[in-house]
Amino acid sequence: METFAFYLFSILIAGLFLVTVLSRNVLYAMTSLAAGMVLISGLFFILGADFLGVVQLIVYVGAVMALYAFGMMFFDATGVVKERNTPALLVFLLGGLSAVMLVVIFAAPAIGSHVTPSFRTPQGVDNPHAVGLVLFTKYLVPFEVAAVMLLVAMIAGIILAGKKMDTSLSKISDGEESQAAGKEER
Amino acid sequence: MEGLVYTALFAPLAGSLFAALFGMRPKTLLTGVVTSLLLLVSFIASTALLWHVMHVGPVHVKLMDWIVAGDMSIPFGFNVDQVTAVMMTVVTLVSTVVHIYSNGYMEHDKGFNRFFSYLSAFVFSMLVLVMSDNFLGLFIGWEGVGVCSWLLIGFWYHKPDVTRDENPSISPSWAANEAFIMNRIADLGMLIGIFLIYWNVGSLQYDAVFAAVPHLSHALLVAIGVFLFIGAMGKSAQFPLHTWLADAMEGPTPVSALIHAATMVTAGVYLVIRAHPLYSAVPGVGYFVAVVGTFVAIFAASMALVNRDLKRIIAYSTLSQLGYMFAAAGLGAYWVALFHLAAHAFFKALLFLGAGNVMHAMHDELDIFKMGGLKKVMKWTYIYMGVASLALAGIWPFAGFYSKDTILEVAFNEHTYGIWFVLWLTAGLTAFYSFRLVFLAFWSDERYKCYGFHPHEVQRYVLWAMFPLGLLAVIFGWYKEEFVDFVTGLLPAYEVSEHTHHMLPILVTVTLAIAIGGIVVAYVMYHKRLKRSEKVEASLPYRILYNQYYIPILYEKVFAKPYAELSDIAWKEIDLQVVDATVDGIAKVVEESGDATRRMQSGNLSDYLKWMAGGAIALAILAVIVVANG
Amino acid sequence: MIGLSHYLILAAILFAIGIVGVIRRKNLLMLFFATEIMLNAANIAFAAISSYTGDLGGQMFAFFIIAVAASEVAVGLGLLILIYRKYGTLDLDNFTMLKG
Amino acid sequence: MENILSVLIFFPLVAALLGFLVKPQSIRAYGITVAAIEFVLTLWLWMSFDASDGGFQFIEFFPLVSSFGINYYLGVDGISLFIVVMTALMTLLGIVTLGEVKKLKNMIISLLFLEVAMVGVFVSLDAIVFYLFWEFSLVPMLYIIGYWGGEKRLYAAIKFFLYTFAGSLIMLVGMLYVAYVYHEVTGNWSFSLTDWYALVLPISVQKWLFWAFFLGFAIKVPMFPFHTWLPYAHGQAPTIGSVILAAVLLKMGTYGFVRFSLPMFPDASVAYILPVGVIAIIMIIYTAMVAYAQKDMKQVVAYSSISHMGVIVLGTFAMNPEGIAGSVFLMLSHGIVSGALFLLVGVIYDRRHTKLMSEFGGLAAVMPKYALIFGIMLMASVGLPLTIGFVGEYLSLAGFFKVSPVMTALGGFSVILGAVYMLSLYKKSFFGPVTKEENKVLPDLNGRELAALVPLAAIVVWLGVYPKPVLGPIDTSVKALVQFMDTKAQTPEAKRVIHVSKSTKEAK
Amino acid sequence: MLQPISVSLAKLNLITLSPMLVVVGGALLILLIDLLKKDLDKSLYVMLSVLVLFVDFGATLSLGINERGFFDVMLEDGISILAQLTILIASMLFIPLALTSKRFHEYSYPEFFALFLFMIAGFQFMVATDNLIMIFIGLETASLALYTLIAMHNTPGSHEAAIKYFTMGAMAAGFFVMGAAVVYGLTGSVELYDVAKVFEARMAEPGFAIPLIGGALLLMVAIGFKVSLIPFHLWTPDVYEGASAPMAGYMSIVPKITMMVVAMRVLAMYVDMGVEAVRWMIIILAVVTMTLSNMMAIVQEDVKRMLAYSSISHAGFVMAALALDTTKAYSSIFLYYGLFLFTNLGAFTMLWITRHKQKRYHHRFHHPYEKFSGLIHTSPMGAVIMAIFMLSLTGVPPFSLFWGKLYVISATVDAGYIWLAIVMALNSAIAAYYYLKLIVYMFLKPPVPGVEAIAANASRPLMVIVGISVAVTVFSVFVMQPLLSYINYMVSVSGY
Repeated sequence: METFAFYLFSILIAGLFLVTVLSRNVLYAMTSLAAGMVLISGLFFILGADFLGVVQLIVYVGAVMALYAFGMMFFDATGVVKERNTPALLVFLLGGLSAVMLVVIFAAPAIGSHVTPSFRTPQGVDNPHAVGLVLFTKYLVPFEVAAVMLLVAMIAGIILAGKKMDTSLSKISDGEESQAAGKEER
Repeated sequence: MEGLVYTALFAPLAGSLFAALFGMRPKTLLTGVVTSLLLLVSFIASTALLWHVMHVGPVHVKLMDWIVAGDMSIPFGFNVDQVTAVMMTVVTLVSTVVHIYSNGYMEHDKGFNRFFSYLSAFVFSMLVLVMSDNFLGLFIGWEGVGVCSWLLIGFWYHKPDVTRDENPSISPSWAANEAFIMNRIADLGMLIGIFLIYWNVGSLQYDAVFAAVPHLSHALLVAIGVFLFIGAMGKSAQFPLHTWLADAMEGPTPVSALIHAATMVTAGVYLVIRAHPLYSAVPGVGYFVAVVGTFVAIFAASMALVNRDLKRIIAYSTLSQLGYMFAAAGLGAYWVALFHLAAHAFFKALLFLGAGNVMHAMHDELDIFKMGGLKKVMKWTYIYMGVASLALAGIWPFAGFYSKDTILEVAFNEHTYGIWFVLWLTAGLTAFYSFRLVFLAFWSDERYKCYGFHPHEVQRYVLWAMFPLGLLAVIFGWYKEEFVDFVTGLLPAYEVSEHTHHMLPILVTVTLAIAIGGIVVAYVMYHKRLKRSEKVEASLPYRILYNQYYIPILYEKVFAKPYAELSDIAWKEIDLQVVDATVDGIAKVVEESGDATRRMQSGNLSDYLKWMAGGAIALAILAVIVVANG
Repeated sequence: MIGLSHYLILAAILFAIGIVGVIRRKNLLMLFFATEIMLNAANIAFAAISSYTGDLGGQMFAFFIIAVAASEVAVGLGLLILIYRKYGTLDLDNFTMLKG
Repeated sequence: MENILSVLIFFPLVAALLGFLVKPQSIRAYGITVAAIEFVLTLWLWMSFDASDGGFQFIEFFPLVSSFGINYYLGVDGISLFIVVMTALMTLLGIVTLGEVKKLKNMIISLLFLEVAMVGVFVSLDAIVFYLFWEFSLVPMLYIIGYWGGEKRLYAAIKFFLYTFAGSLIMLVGMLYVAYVYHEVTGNWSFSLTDWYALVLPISVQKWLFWAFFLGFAIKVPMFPFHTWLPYAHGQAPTIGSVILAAVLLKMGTYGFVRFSLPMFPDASVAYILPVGVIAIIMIIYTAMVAYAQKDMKQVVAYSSISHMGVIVLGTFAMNPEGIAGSVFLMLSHGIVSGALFLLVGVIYDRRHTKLMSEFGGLAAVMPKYALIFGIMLMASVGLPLTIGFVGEYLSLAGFFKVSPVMTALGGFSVILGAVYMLSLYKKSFFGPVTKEENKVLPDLNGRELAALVPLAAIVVWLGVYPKPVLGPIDTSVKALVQFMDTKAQTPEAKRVIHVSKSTKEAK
Repeated sequence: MLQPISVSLAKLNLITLSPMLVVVGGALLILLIDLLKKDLDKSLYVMLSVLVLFVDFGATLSLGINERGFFDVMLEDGISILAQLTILIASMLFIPLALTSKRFHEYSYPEFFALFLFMIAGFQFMVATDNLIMIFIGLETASLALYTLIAMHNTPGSHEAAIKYFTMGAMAAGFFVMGAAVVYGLTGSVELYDVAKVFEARMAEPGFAIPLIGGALLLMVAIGFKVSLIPFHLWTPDVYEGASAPMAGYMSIVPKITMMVVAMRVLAMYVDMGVEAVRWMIIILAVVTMTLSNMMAIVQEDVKRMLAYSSISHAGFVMAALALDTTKAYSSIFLYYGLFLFTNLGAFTMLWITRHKQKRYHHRFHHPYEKFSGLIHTSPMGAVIMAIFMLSLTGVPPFSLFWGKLYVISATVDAGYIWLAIVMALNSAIAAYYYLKLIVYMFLKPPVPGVEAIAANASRPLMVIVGISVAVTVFSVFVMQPLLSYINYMVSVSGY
């Protein structure tokens, strides 16, 4: 069962992501990305990382995809985008070689074997509990820093998307440099 | 005695510096007078020293240390022994005469003051050369006379370069440079000789060196002897470094008399005489010296046979006589060489000064074909030159007879009959060309009139100044015995063998015969009028002799020109095209690599991302390589 | 039974797909999709290792990666909006002023 | 005054900084005064120098970076003393002769900075401090060449800077390696030369270090084939730049050989006599030929510098007191003579704005004083006895003769070829008729030029006749150096070649 | 069943967090002030930021060395403190560059200063830990803030720069986490002290080398991106050009020293264990970086862009020290960056002072070489000061960077990599060319006719900053001894 689910999910995820990276249509790309994310959360559930699965669903499918969707609408990019894509040969050469490299690295049997866990998953405790336990002790500081990071991201988003960026003080001449005020160069 | 030594040595220097003070001013008679007087002082001091050496013994003084480094300690030390005393006396005497003579000769020259400054400086250098008590001190004088000679040959530096056909010496400045550079070539040899001495003896003092001669290996002595002789060859213009001497006649005639006849050119002979303990130890080298000398004697005489240039003829004769001296010195008869040196100084200086008178009269015309019959207007000059020529030709009882004859005896005595024969033959040639000159200039038809010259005799005091030389040219030979007694205090006495002694009357007769024969031929050919034969002048031997065996042209073609071309190649083809271009090439490669690599910075983000992925792959490949190579 | 390697290879392949997307896309929005794929690939790897070794650290890492991804999206979209408003395009071929 | 060396370094430095505040119209007087005071100070240094002591004197020691062994460590011995004096002298005379140039103030200040660096190089006994001054000297020189130079001044200036900079960086690596070895052996860091001297390095290490240092020094000297920056630098530099460059900066290279290579790597130095000697001979002969081919007076003098530096290198590698003392003396004499020659070329350039020999001819008649002084310098340059040029050249060649007679004979071509190009220069410019109309009215040397040139001519003759006051202290120090090298040498070859003078042996 | 967890506050060692808390608090304070009162002048925020950083500096100084805190996530060892001090000094000196006489867009936001402080907090977290998660979070916090700060300059160039930096940063983040995944998979831990132990133990296992090196490789891509090693450097010149001069100067120091510390923790671990492949990867990257970037710098037409390549080259130079695995080498990194800080600060401040709003000299560049032509005539002091910075960058003694170079090369020589030392030396010589180019323009070329005052953006604070830079650059030799012994001490107590 698990095997079947894995392969199904794997193939689906890979396929969907391939659509994401190859499709010319933004909508398809985004949809398949979202679908892939959902399926990944499925993988997480299979792996017993329930908390992670949920977070994946909420954050990715919920927040991230919603953001992208808004962005897409803003960019008026619902249809097919025209791209002057890189020659396929180069892309697949680089992609293929990196795939080979990564697979060689990750397929090493040494990974995950003979490993003593530093935070052993406690027996008889469900995953969110266990995660919470570690997150709010050991990883409290990173957690708080992540909060700062999100704050930074928020401020950044607000500033960058804000109206105030429309005119650039860096280009408006002040005082003695009064000519050619505020002309955009591009 | 020390005072005398320094007086003799530094009086000319003082004169030179005094004259130099006025060097850039218009003519001041004072300079001529003062330098001449100081030279006279020097001459008197030298004579006193000669007397002192004769009756008391050699003098040795040390002024101060010069170069002291490592084990090398070179002082300014001066040694007046028999040889030096003779040299000093000869040098100062001729110099004094020439100085006084120059007062008249240079009367109208713009560089009058300068001339005396140089001339006195030369005398000082020459005195350093002969008085020094070590080889490096000798080298100071050696180079010093070289520079003074350079200055004086190029005295009329303003003359432009002309073609070799117009003037074989091209220009005074050219001749000066040629002389200096030729001498430098020889000086390198001399320096090497000095180095050899230093590193094997540990000192350059004559006494130390000669004391060490018995302890040195034969090969080393040969090397030292040869290298020192190379130095001597330059100064004394021995073949193949002889070409500069004839060209040096571009200088004012008093200079030719003093430097290029009487004194400087004999420095090489002096060196061999001075280093006689060394040359005595290696007779092979001595023989080589003699052979070179003999060769030069006839070689130079042959060139004098056909030349038309008054001074050049005398210059070749000087060369030839230097050959005689080397022959004598090389064969071990050092005192004979010195004797001939002194005698030659007197009569040759006289000859040159006479030639100067002629030039003066002829407005610097030197072509003897354009003269003739001058004895009418220049009686005294004619007499002087006649006497000098007789001495040069070796006619009894003039000075040249005694000295030259002795050389021939020595050659005979050493059983080097080849040398004897050549020298004997040369004696004939000498007589011929000397009197060819005399007859063409003073007898025969008055050709100068066609060219519009108005010759006249020179000032009275100039003629008087020449008198001591004229006197000595006649009587110096009579004091041979005294001379021998004196110098053999230092130099080895040379005794001819019994057999030679018996042969003497015959030898003398034979020698006199050929000399007189030469004069007679000249008389027959030239005493009436100048006879020129187109055919003879067009013949190959004549042209070879007239063009100095084509040696100057050869030198120019083989050395000077290729050197200039090679230098040009070294600069333009190698230095700029190879060495510098390599450096610039590296810089260019770097810069072009910059231009090439900056293309990866295409500005396109997509490319950047590709590079990043590619970079990761490249790193992986690198890792594989490193791991594979262990 | 599925081995850990299976998951890891999946992660590797997904990452490679992400790389392909990143180097292929010229539209910045779609390029950002591909970066999400890359981060997700890592998430799978962490979750899988975590699960197979019984260690929670991996899940922590994955959790933080998700947070980072979210933040990146926020900043990234902000940037995209900015440049879209200014220049009306998201095609990165149009942003090649800075080069050399 | 115990700390006179610091005064010598910092006086011009402070003066240069204060110079910024001096008004341009008075800057010449300021410059001359400062340089004169500095020169007087160096004379004082000479007077208070103990000539009988071969070691370092006036030592100053002050830790800078003690944990890394970098110290402000100064001292002079007979070898460096006179180069310092010469540096101050040439700077003074250079400033005296400065014509009307643009931005005179900047020039004076640059020169004072340059003087700091030059004096610093020769008095520092710490490798890093030495390197500091060594590199810093490039900067003012860059400015001088690049701003006041001729047509291609930028190219010349950059080439000069980069070339020497590259070489000295390799040398720096070598220095760091020596320090590392010192640290390995003793456990302490030190860049003090006196500490390094005590270090006996393995032969193989010596060998590569020798080349590392060699590269730095050889480019500075400059030795063939690293010499091509020099003609450009000289050709483009203003007169003062050439004077300083030829007189002092080039000496840094040969001084480096004496100060670093010989005592630190005696075995390697001996082992590489052949290649170095061959390079030196190439320098002597080849560069003399190139000099002969030049059309530009200044280039002749520039190439002649390279040729003479070849003799200095030969003397340095003679490995006996005669040769090394000779080479040190030759450094001084070449500094004075070539400096004077560049000044002289500058004189004519000021008047005619050309340096091509074909433009002149017959100058001896028009400018007799000029011709006289030029002639004296020319004779000194070709090494006439009783001029300063002879003593060093003779001793250098004599010293090297002990090592290799054949190579000395080849090196001796310097005597001949030097005469060839110098005399042909003199003939082309000074002899013959005055061909150019504008040359007929050239004024002779003026008071300022005479003020600079006459003392130089006097020195040329004085030290040629009586070199003892200078040669004596040099000899003492060099003897000590050779003695030291002999003690330190390991290979039998080195023991054989290094020749300690008898007097030293007896003293022992 | 879950056990209750009891954690003693003392054991948490909260003091280790204090520097970051200060700076985060300061950022929040700025945001708060902005909320309460709009339109306050930027000078207030600048000074507030400096004060906050000053307090932060004090807090960092007062930290005990080699203390861990908060479940061992925080690690305040010597190198961490050193790096934080460097970061703080740099930040304190760069932030006053906001006080220009001209207005620039970014400084009109109070948030700019908040973001700036958050960024510093991110950097501090990054260095004050050996936990890969923490490093990652800190890195992203700082980076996201940095991207925004660049974009806030609000010129076409800065937008493009931000986009490029951001996108490549995202990709690099992907590599980082993949690498971390490998490391985690091999050891079951993301804490480097643990990781090192497990690696030591498992080194001999067959087949271990591939993932071991592979992980390092992936991490190296991310590190290489941040410290701008070729070929991961491509963002650098563009971003430097697009960003404002203070930002560019800041980027040439702070993110790099931060990432260097990470590299010391991560890559040096491999080198220390004797993984030759990693050592060689570092060396080759370093050599390629310094060489190629030098060559590219030679052909630049813009001073700022040239300085971008120059800082790439310097990064490569320092990176080489990382492969040596000696205390001296690690110390040299800090020494180098400490000295580089002042020189680059000065150089970029000079550029900033000469900044006009319009591109007057070139259609694309703000600071083409021509702009500085003949500066010695129009502004002698400026020319001399700029020349001092250029000479320092060249490595001409006695200016500061010479000592840095000296020490790095010395470390290289000590470690036996003489060829590498020679490559470094030759590269310094090549580099001299382009620094010299500016000097040539300033001193040796005539001024462009009709040029107006070049110091368009000058103000007193900027002058002060330049003054400080000059003072340190010139007199660095006198602080070398204390600096060196402090750095040496700090590095060696950290066990490097």
